[in-house]
Amino acid sequence: MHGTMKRKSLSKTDPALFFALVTVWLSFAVFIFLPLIRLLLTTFIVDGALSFTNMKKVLGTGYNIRALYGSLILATAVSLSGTFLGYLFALAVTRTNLPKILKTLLGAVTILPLISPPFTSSISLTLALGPNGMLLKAFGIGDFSIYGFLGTWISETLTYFPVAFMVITAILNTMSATLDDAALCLGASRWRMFRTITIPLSLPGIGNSVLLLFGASLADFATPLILGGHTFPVLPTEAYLLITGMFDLRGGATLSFLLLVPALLVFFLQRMLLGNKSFVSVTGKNGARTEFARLPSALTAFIAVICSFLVVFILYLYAIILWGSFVKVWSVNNSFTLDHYLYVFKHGQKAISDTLLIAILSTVIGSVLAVVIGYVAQRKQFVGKRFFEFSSMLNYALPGTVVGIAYIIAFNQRPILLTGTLSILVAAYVFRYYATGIRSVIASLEQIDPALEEASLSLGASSIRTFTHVTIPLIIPAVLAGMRYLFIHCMTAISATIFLVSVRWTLLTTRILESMTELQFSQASAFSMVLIVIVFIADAIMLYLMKLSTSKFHKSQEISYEKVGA
Amino acid sequence: MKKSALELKDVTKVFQKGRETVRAVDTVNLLVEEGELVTFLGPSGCGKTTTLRMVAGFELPSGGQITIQGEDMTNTPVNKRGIGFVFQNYALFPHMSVFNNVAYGLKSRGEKDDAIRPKVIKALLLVGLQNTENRYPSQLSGGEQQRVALARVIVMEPKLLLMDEPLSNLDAKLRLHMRTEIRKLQKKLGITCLYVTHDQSEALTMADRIVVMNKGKVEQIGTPFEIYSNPQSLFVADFIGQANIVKLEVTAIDDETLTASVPGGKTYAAKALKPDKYQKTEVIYHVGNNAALVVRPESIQVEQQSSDPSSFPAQVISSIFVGSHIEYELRLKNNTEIKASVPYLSGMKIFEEGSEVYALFDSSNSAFLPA
Amino acid sequence: MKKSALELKDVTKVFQKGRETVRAVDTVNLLVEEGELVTFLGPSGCGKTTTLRMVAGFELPSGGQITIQGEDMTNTPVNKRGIGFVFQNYALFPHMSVFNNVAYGLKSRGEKDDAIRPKVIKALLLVGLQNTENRYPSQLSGGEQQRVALARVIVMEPKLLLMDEPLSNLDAKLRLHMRTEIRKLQKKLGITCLYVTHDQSEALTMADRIVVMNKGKVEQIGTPFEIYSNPQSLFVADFIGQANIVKLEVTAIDDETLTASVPGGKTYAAKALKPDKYQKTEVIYHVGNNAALVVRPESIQVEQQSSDPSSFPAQVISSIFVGSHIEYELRLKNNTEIKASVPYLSGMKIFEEGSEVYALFDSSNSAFLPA
Amino acid sequence: AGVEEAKPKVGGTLNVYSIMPEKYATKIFEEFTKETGIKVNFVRLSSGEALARIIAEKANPQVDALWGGPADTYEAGVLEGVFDVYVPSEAAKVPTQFKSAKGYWTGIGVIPLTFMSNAKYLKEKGLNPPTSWNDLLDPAYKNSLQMADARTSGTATERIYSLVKVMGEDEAFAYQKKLHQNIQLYTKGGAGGAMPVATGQAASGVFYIVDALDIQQQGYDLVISYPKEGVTYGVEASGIIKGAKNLEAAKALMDWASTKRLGEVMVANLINYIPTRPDVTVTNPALDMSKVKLLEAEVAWKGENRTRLVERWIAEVIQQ
Ligand SMILES: Nc1ncnc2c1ncn2[C@@H]1O[C@H](COP(=O)(O)OP(=O)(O)OP(=O)(O)O)[C@@H](O)[C@H]1O
Ligand SMILES: Nc1ncnc2c1ncn2[C@@H]1O[C@H](COP(=O)(O)OP(=O)(O)OP(=O)(O)O)[C@@H](O)[C@H]1O
Ligand SMILES: [Mg+2]
Ligand SMILES: [Mg+2]
Repeated sequence: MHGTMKRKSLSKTDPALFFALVTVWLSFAVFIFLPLIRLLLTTFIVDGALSFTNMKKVLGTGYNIRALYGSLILATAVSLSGTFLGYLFALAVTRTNLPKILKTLLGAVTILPLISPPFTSSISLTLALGPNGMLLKAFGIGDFSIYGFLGTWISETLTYFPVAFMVITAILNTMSATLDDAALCLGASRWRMFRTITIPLSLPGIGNSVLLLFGASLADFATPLILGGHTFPVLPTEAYLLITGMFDLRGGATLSFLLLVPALLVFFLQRMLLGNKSFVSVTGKNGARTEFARLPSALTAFIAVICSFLVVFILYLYAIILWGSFVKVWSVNNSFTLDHYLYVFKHGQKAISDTLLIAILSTVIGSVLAVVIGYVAQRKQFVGKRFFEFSSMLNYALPGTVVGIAYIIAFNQRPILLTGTLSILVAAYVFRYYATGIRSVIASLEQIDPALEEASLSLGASSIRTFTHVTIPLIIPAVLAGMRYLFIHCMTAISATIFLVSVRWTLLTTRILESMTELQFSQASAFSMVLIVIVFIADAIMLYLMKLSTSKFHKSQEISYEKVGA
Repeated sequence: MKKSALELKDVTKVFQKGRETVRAVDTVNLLVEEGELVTFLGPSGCGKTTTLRMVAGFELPSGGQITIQGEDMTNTPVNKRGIGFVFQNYALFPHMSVFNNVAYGLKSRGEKDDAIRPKVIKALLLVGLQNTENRYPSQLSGGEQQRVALARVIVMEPKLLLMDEPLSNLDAKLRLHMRTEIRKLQKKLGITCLYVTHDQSEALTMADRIVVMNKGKVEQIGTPFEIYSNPQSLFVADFIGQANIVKLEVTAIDDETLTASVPGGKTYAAKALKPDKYQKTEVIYHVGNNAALVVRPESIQVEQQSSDPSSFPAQVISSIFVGSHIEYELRLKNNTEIKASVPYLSGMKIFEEGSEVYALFDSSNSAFLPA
Repeated sequence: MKKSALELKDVTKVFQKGRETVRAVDTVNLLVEEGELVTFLGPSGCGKTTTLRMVAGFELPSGGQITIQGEDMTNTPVNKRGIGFVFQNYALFPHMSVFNNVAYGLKSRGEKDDAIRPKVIKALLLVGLQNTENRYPSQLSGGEQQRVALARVIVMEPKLLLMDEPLSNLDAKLRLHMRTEIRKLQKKLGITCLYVTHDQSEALTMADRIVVMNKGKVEQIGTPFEIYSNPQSLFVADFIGQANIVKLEVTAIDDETLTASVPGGKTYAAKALKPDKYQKTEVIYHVGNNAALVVRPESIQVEQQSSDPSSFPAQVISSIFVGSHIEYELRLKNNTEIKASVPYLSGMKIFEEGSEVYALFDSSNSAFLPA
Repeated sequence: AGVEEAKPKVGGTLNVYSIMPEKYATKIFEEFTKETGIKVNFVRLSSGEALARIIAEKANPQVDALWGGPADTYEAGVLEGVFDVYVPSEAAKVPTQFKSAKGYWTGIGVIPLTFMSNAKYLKEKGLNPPTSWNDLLDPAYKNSLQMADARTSGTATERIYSLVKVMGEDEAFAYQKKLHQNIQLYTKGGAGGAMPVATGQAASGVFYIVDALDIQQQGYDLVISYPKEGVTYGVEASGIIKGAKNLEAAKALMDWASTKRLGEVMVANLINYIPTRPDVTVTNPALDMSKVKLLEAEVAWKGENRTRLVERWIAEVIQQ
């Protein structure tokens, strides 16, 4: 007998968790910390010595402080307005008795803004609401400047509310309807029920959506670049300008690191507000299957008005792009032509196939990682859990340009030589955009009673089997939301990849950007339309596959009693 | 005359799932008076919860009509019905503390915080849950959760209270206590009450009337005494208080009494019941045919020797001592197995497995029903 | 000698929530032999579920040690312990049909589909759920869900079976049936079983041994007979089978018998118990002090007149007829309220509220405990 | 034809970052490949992005050459040590102001600044096309000029150089502060304002001739005019990255770029740069600089003053 106390090691008690943690930490080390540390070193080590002169320099200018405030204000505004709109749309889809076809349409229109790269929608937005904009003219509104906070805010809200929509829809769908019954039965009005039951129970979705939108807006440099103008500076744009305009990588990186502070703050704020409440409404003791209670009529009307307005507006913006893709020269020669599409298919083929390949790879890898990370972070107890969770979000909260540059610096040397390869693009996408997947998985898990997993374990299922057969099917809407988002972003994102595309791998969005730079609005429109169509097809396939896999899971068993001699 | 608080007319609920159809509730008729407590008894899955859910308005009947307080309720929203519902699965709000769960209804009603606090505390005290108001449902034991569900509804003092097995997860002592408390409150406030329970003694002690359901249909409605001592069907007889059913050949029929031959014994006479569902003029017993003798285990004495000609010779299959009683399983000569529950008096002889004994049926507590 | 299947040593569980600390389970010690069925009885919230959850490994004890089959279980993952757990709240997989719920464990174990099907059907038949395999849990009634939860575990034939109120939502008949089925299966397969129930008759009839818990602590462990007839504390006496506790002044102490004065009567003698927790040499009864007389309602006879000097004069507070019995509430001269349950024999007189009567305690079924 | 004979086909591949728009670069490289057998893989990036990447990739260069883009980008790169010295075979025939003194880069085209205005807009407001820098200060242009942002765009720095050359530095900034009142938006790219001007969102702007001509040639109703005070011009350059993996091929490109052939290709393909080789005949009258007052601004001077001028611009113009 040994005198030592028996210490339980994770590798023994939960080998699957141990394995998952080791794998994920390793991947964090390589794809998140290594680039960041390399960039930090580049930023703060000057001539072999630690130096904060950069810090002093960039913070010394009042303009950058204004940019910090700008970023905070914008991110706050966008996260609130985007979540609000996303919530309304999610309610429309989950809590109203709209015909199914309309709901599908609503869902489809909603992801439009997410699909197009920011600059295309920004362009059509300026055509509509910019100086001499078509909509402004149509309504006779004169002095309205879209450039500045307002335009940036509108455009980012439009771009990011679909994220909120997806995350929140997943939550609203899994909530237990018996609680609605209980509230009504206790005499609550529909309003009160909505206020005290529906909203609080969707808090995990709301909280995570706010977190996601805050991060997204914080890191977005493209929209403010086009719409912010000089009156409304924000940090990522300033960082981008410093790096690409002033060739001041250190200054730019310093500014970007500044962004981590608010991101961290919001992350912990969100944890604090939601952390110790229980939202479990999916338990293994089922109430009768029941419908969700209807929303108050006034709210339904409000939702209907806002949603229709927004849908029409979005459709209008994309109609401009659609139209642009079919006319010879935008607003000069409006005769119909397919030239731009021919051009796209002739010169854009490689970009399309490259993008698709990268997107599919990233979606698969990213979704698996997101689900694992989300699950581990929500369900398991281990040392450094908060740090783990926050680490996973780091790349998301940093401006893409900075991540892109960090990747080049980190992966352009042995032992990890990745520049110019497919892997670097996939890694950049995965570790940047799987955040939505992680957050929606976490939000979803908060609703589900851990007893279901305990039941599975006690029935002898391994933790992996429990995960695949019990957990995943229960959170599939959230996983799906994450996958769709990841896929769409892989198809459309640009900020990080502008530094990562190479002579061998090129992307559709860089082609669109290029068309814009070359003043080929029509070509850019055609590219955008093709992109939209591809995403819709892929989205449909994903939905179909998901249905297939879950229905196989649910396939009913035909039983004959005679056979068993009953 | 008391007003009718609730009326169910031919209420039916059919669940459709693909090809499968489940008739969960089948043409149920019921009239409940104001202030009455009606318990629902019946095997698992017989449609009790579904009936309650339809009354509450969570479920739309597939057929029939439900009238509350004289008004057709079909168009009244759930929250305007003044109904209290204790859910079988509790349906506690997971994001609210115990206090807020219980206060929820009062707040909805717009009561002041000052007025709410003492009421909530009182309700929690009533269910024995002082000092838990700051906990969340996930931090409570099963029985504690159930009590919160109860308190949440009781605090509202609703006019119509629907309770779906509200005490199933409580220990016997607490259950007894809660029973009396519920009954007291209900009587004091004149609450009309539908009460689903699986505990027969609960049903028998609490109810003004009992509804016995089976496979979606009502088998019998009556006072506890009626149900217990005057079962209208073999199902009820068997289900309530576990009657023994012994099929015997009828040898004589006389007005209200029926005589049948005892296997291995002589004859046995007991009153012959005529369930309501039979027409007045219908002849339901025939000499030479079988009739079912219904007798409760407590109405059977087990003796070593008996001179009583109407006693049933039997063999002991098993005997279990359960504190206050001895539970016998006996096999009659016609192979019918019956149970007897004999109060244990100290020093009493407990017959062992295999002993040959005589079972004496208490004829005033036994009756014939059509077989 | 039988092997020990499960051993709890000083097992403790403390829940911490902010400033509040809940000692849910407090230094529990228990040794369960292989094939034994041990029931846990205790008031709601006394720590039964928590204890079971720790044995299953869902919860880590805050202190103490749990040994299964002679092995320290700390390092064994839940799914490798070969346990079955019936959850108090079922924990059915909402996304799986009944069939898949029940088949889940077998599939996890890697059994062939051909082998799984008959087993699942057999298990469903056992719990009386034929023809529901294609339904989803939300399409089942409460009791049906509970039976699925039971079938899901039974089909696995685990070595150690933990059941948390597995029959609480079933009707009396079905419950009785399930009891015997569980017991049969458990005996046949030699399954070791921890069984939480609130139904005392369930505990008394099924258990090899009973653990009575209160506020996280074990009050007494013993066979049903021991627990019932030899309660080691007033709590147990009161909790199990609802004993009456009458505090009387001790007038004489004699070896194992104690005599006390009866208010309004003479004296009463009964055996004096000495709970294990007291030291052998400790004197626990004193002449002139109070001792608590414990007597079960069934051991009390109620008579109009009594010449027995040790009978207790009393007044009837209430009398309820519950089919086979009459339940009396009586007030003794020292204002103690007691309950008497008198078997009803036809023609028996039922005393009305306010009647002055005599209560005769069966001295062989009553005993003194330290007050 | 003599060129082809002089340089035998080299073959192999060449990786390039092109700052020159893709549609131009494609045509030029096609021709180059035809003549040398060297396959060119390239990615188009904006000047800032290209340089940032080249610097970040310094340890292990991913490309061999940088193609196009303003000469001052190259000067900035030289300071970071990312370019290699290479003097192409016919470099002697390129005027000295169009190439690096130390041989780090060689000019391939020249592009003067110009004003471009929306004709319809001018007509509606009754304005004449601006012919002086001061015309742009007209309140009629209030909130309707789009110009490039000095922090990202070479076009914008060129504008500042022009102004400094025209009116001296302090005057130039005083002017820009006034001009700022009329600015609707500073665009990220040099050509960013072209489309808005073309579609009538904005009235006018200052662009490189290459962008102005490009959009005009698409058919938009635009007026191109020059300020009488004069403009400076940008030099589009090319250079070899230090550590190039296909050094020979890169040298071949540089050599080819310094010949007359490149100029001819540009002229033939309507690529609106003025070739650096004076001996190439330009056919487009818009590229005829004889009536335009071109101001000299040395690349070295630009390189030395760029950061300072941009920072001053940020401090005094943007943040006012
Ligand atoms: N997560 C928790 N946090 C705080 N207290 C808890 C938590 N879980 C349980 N408790 C408390 O621990 C005590 C024991 O709970 P447990 O569930 O074991 O009771 P139980 O004996 O199963 O009761 P019941 O018969 O009502 O199911 C209860 O008082 C309960 O409120
Ligand atoms: N949504 C549904 N779809 C199909 N069948 C259903 C559905 N809900 C209930 N049922 C069936 O209807 C019948 C009645 O269910 P109900 O819940 O009313 O039973 P119950 O009497 O409350 O039973 P228990 O005592 O077990 O709670 C059951 O057989 C159940 O399986
Ligand atoms: Mg039910
Ligand atoms: Mg429990």
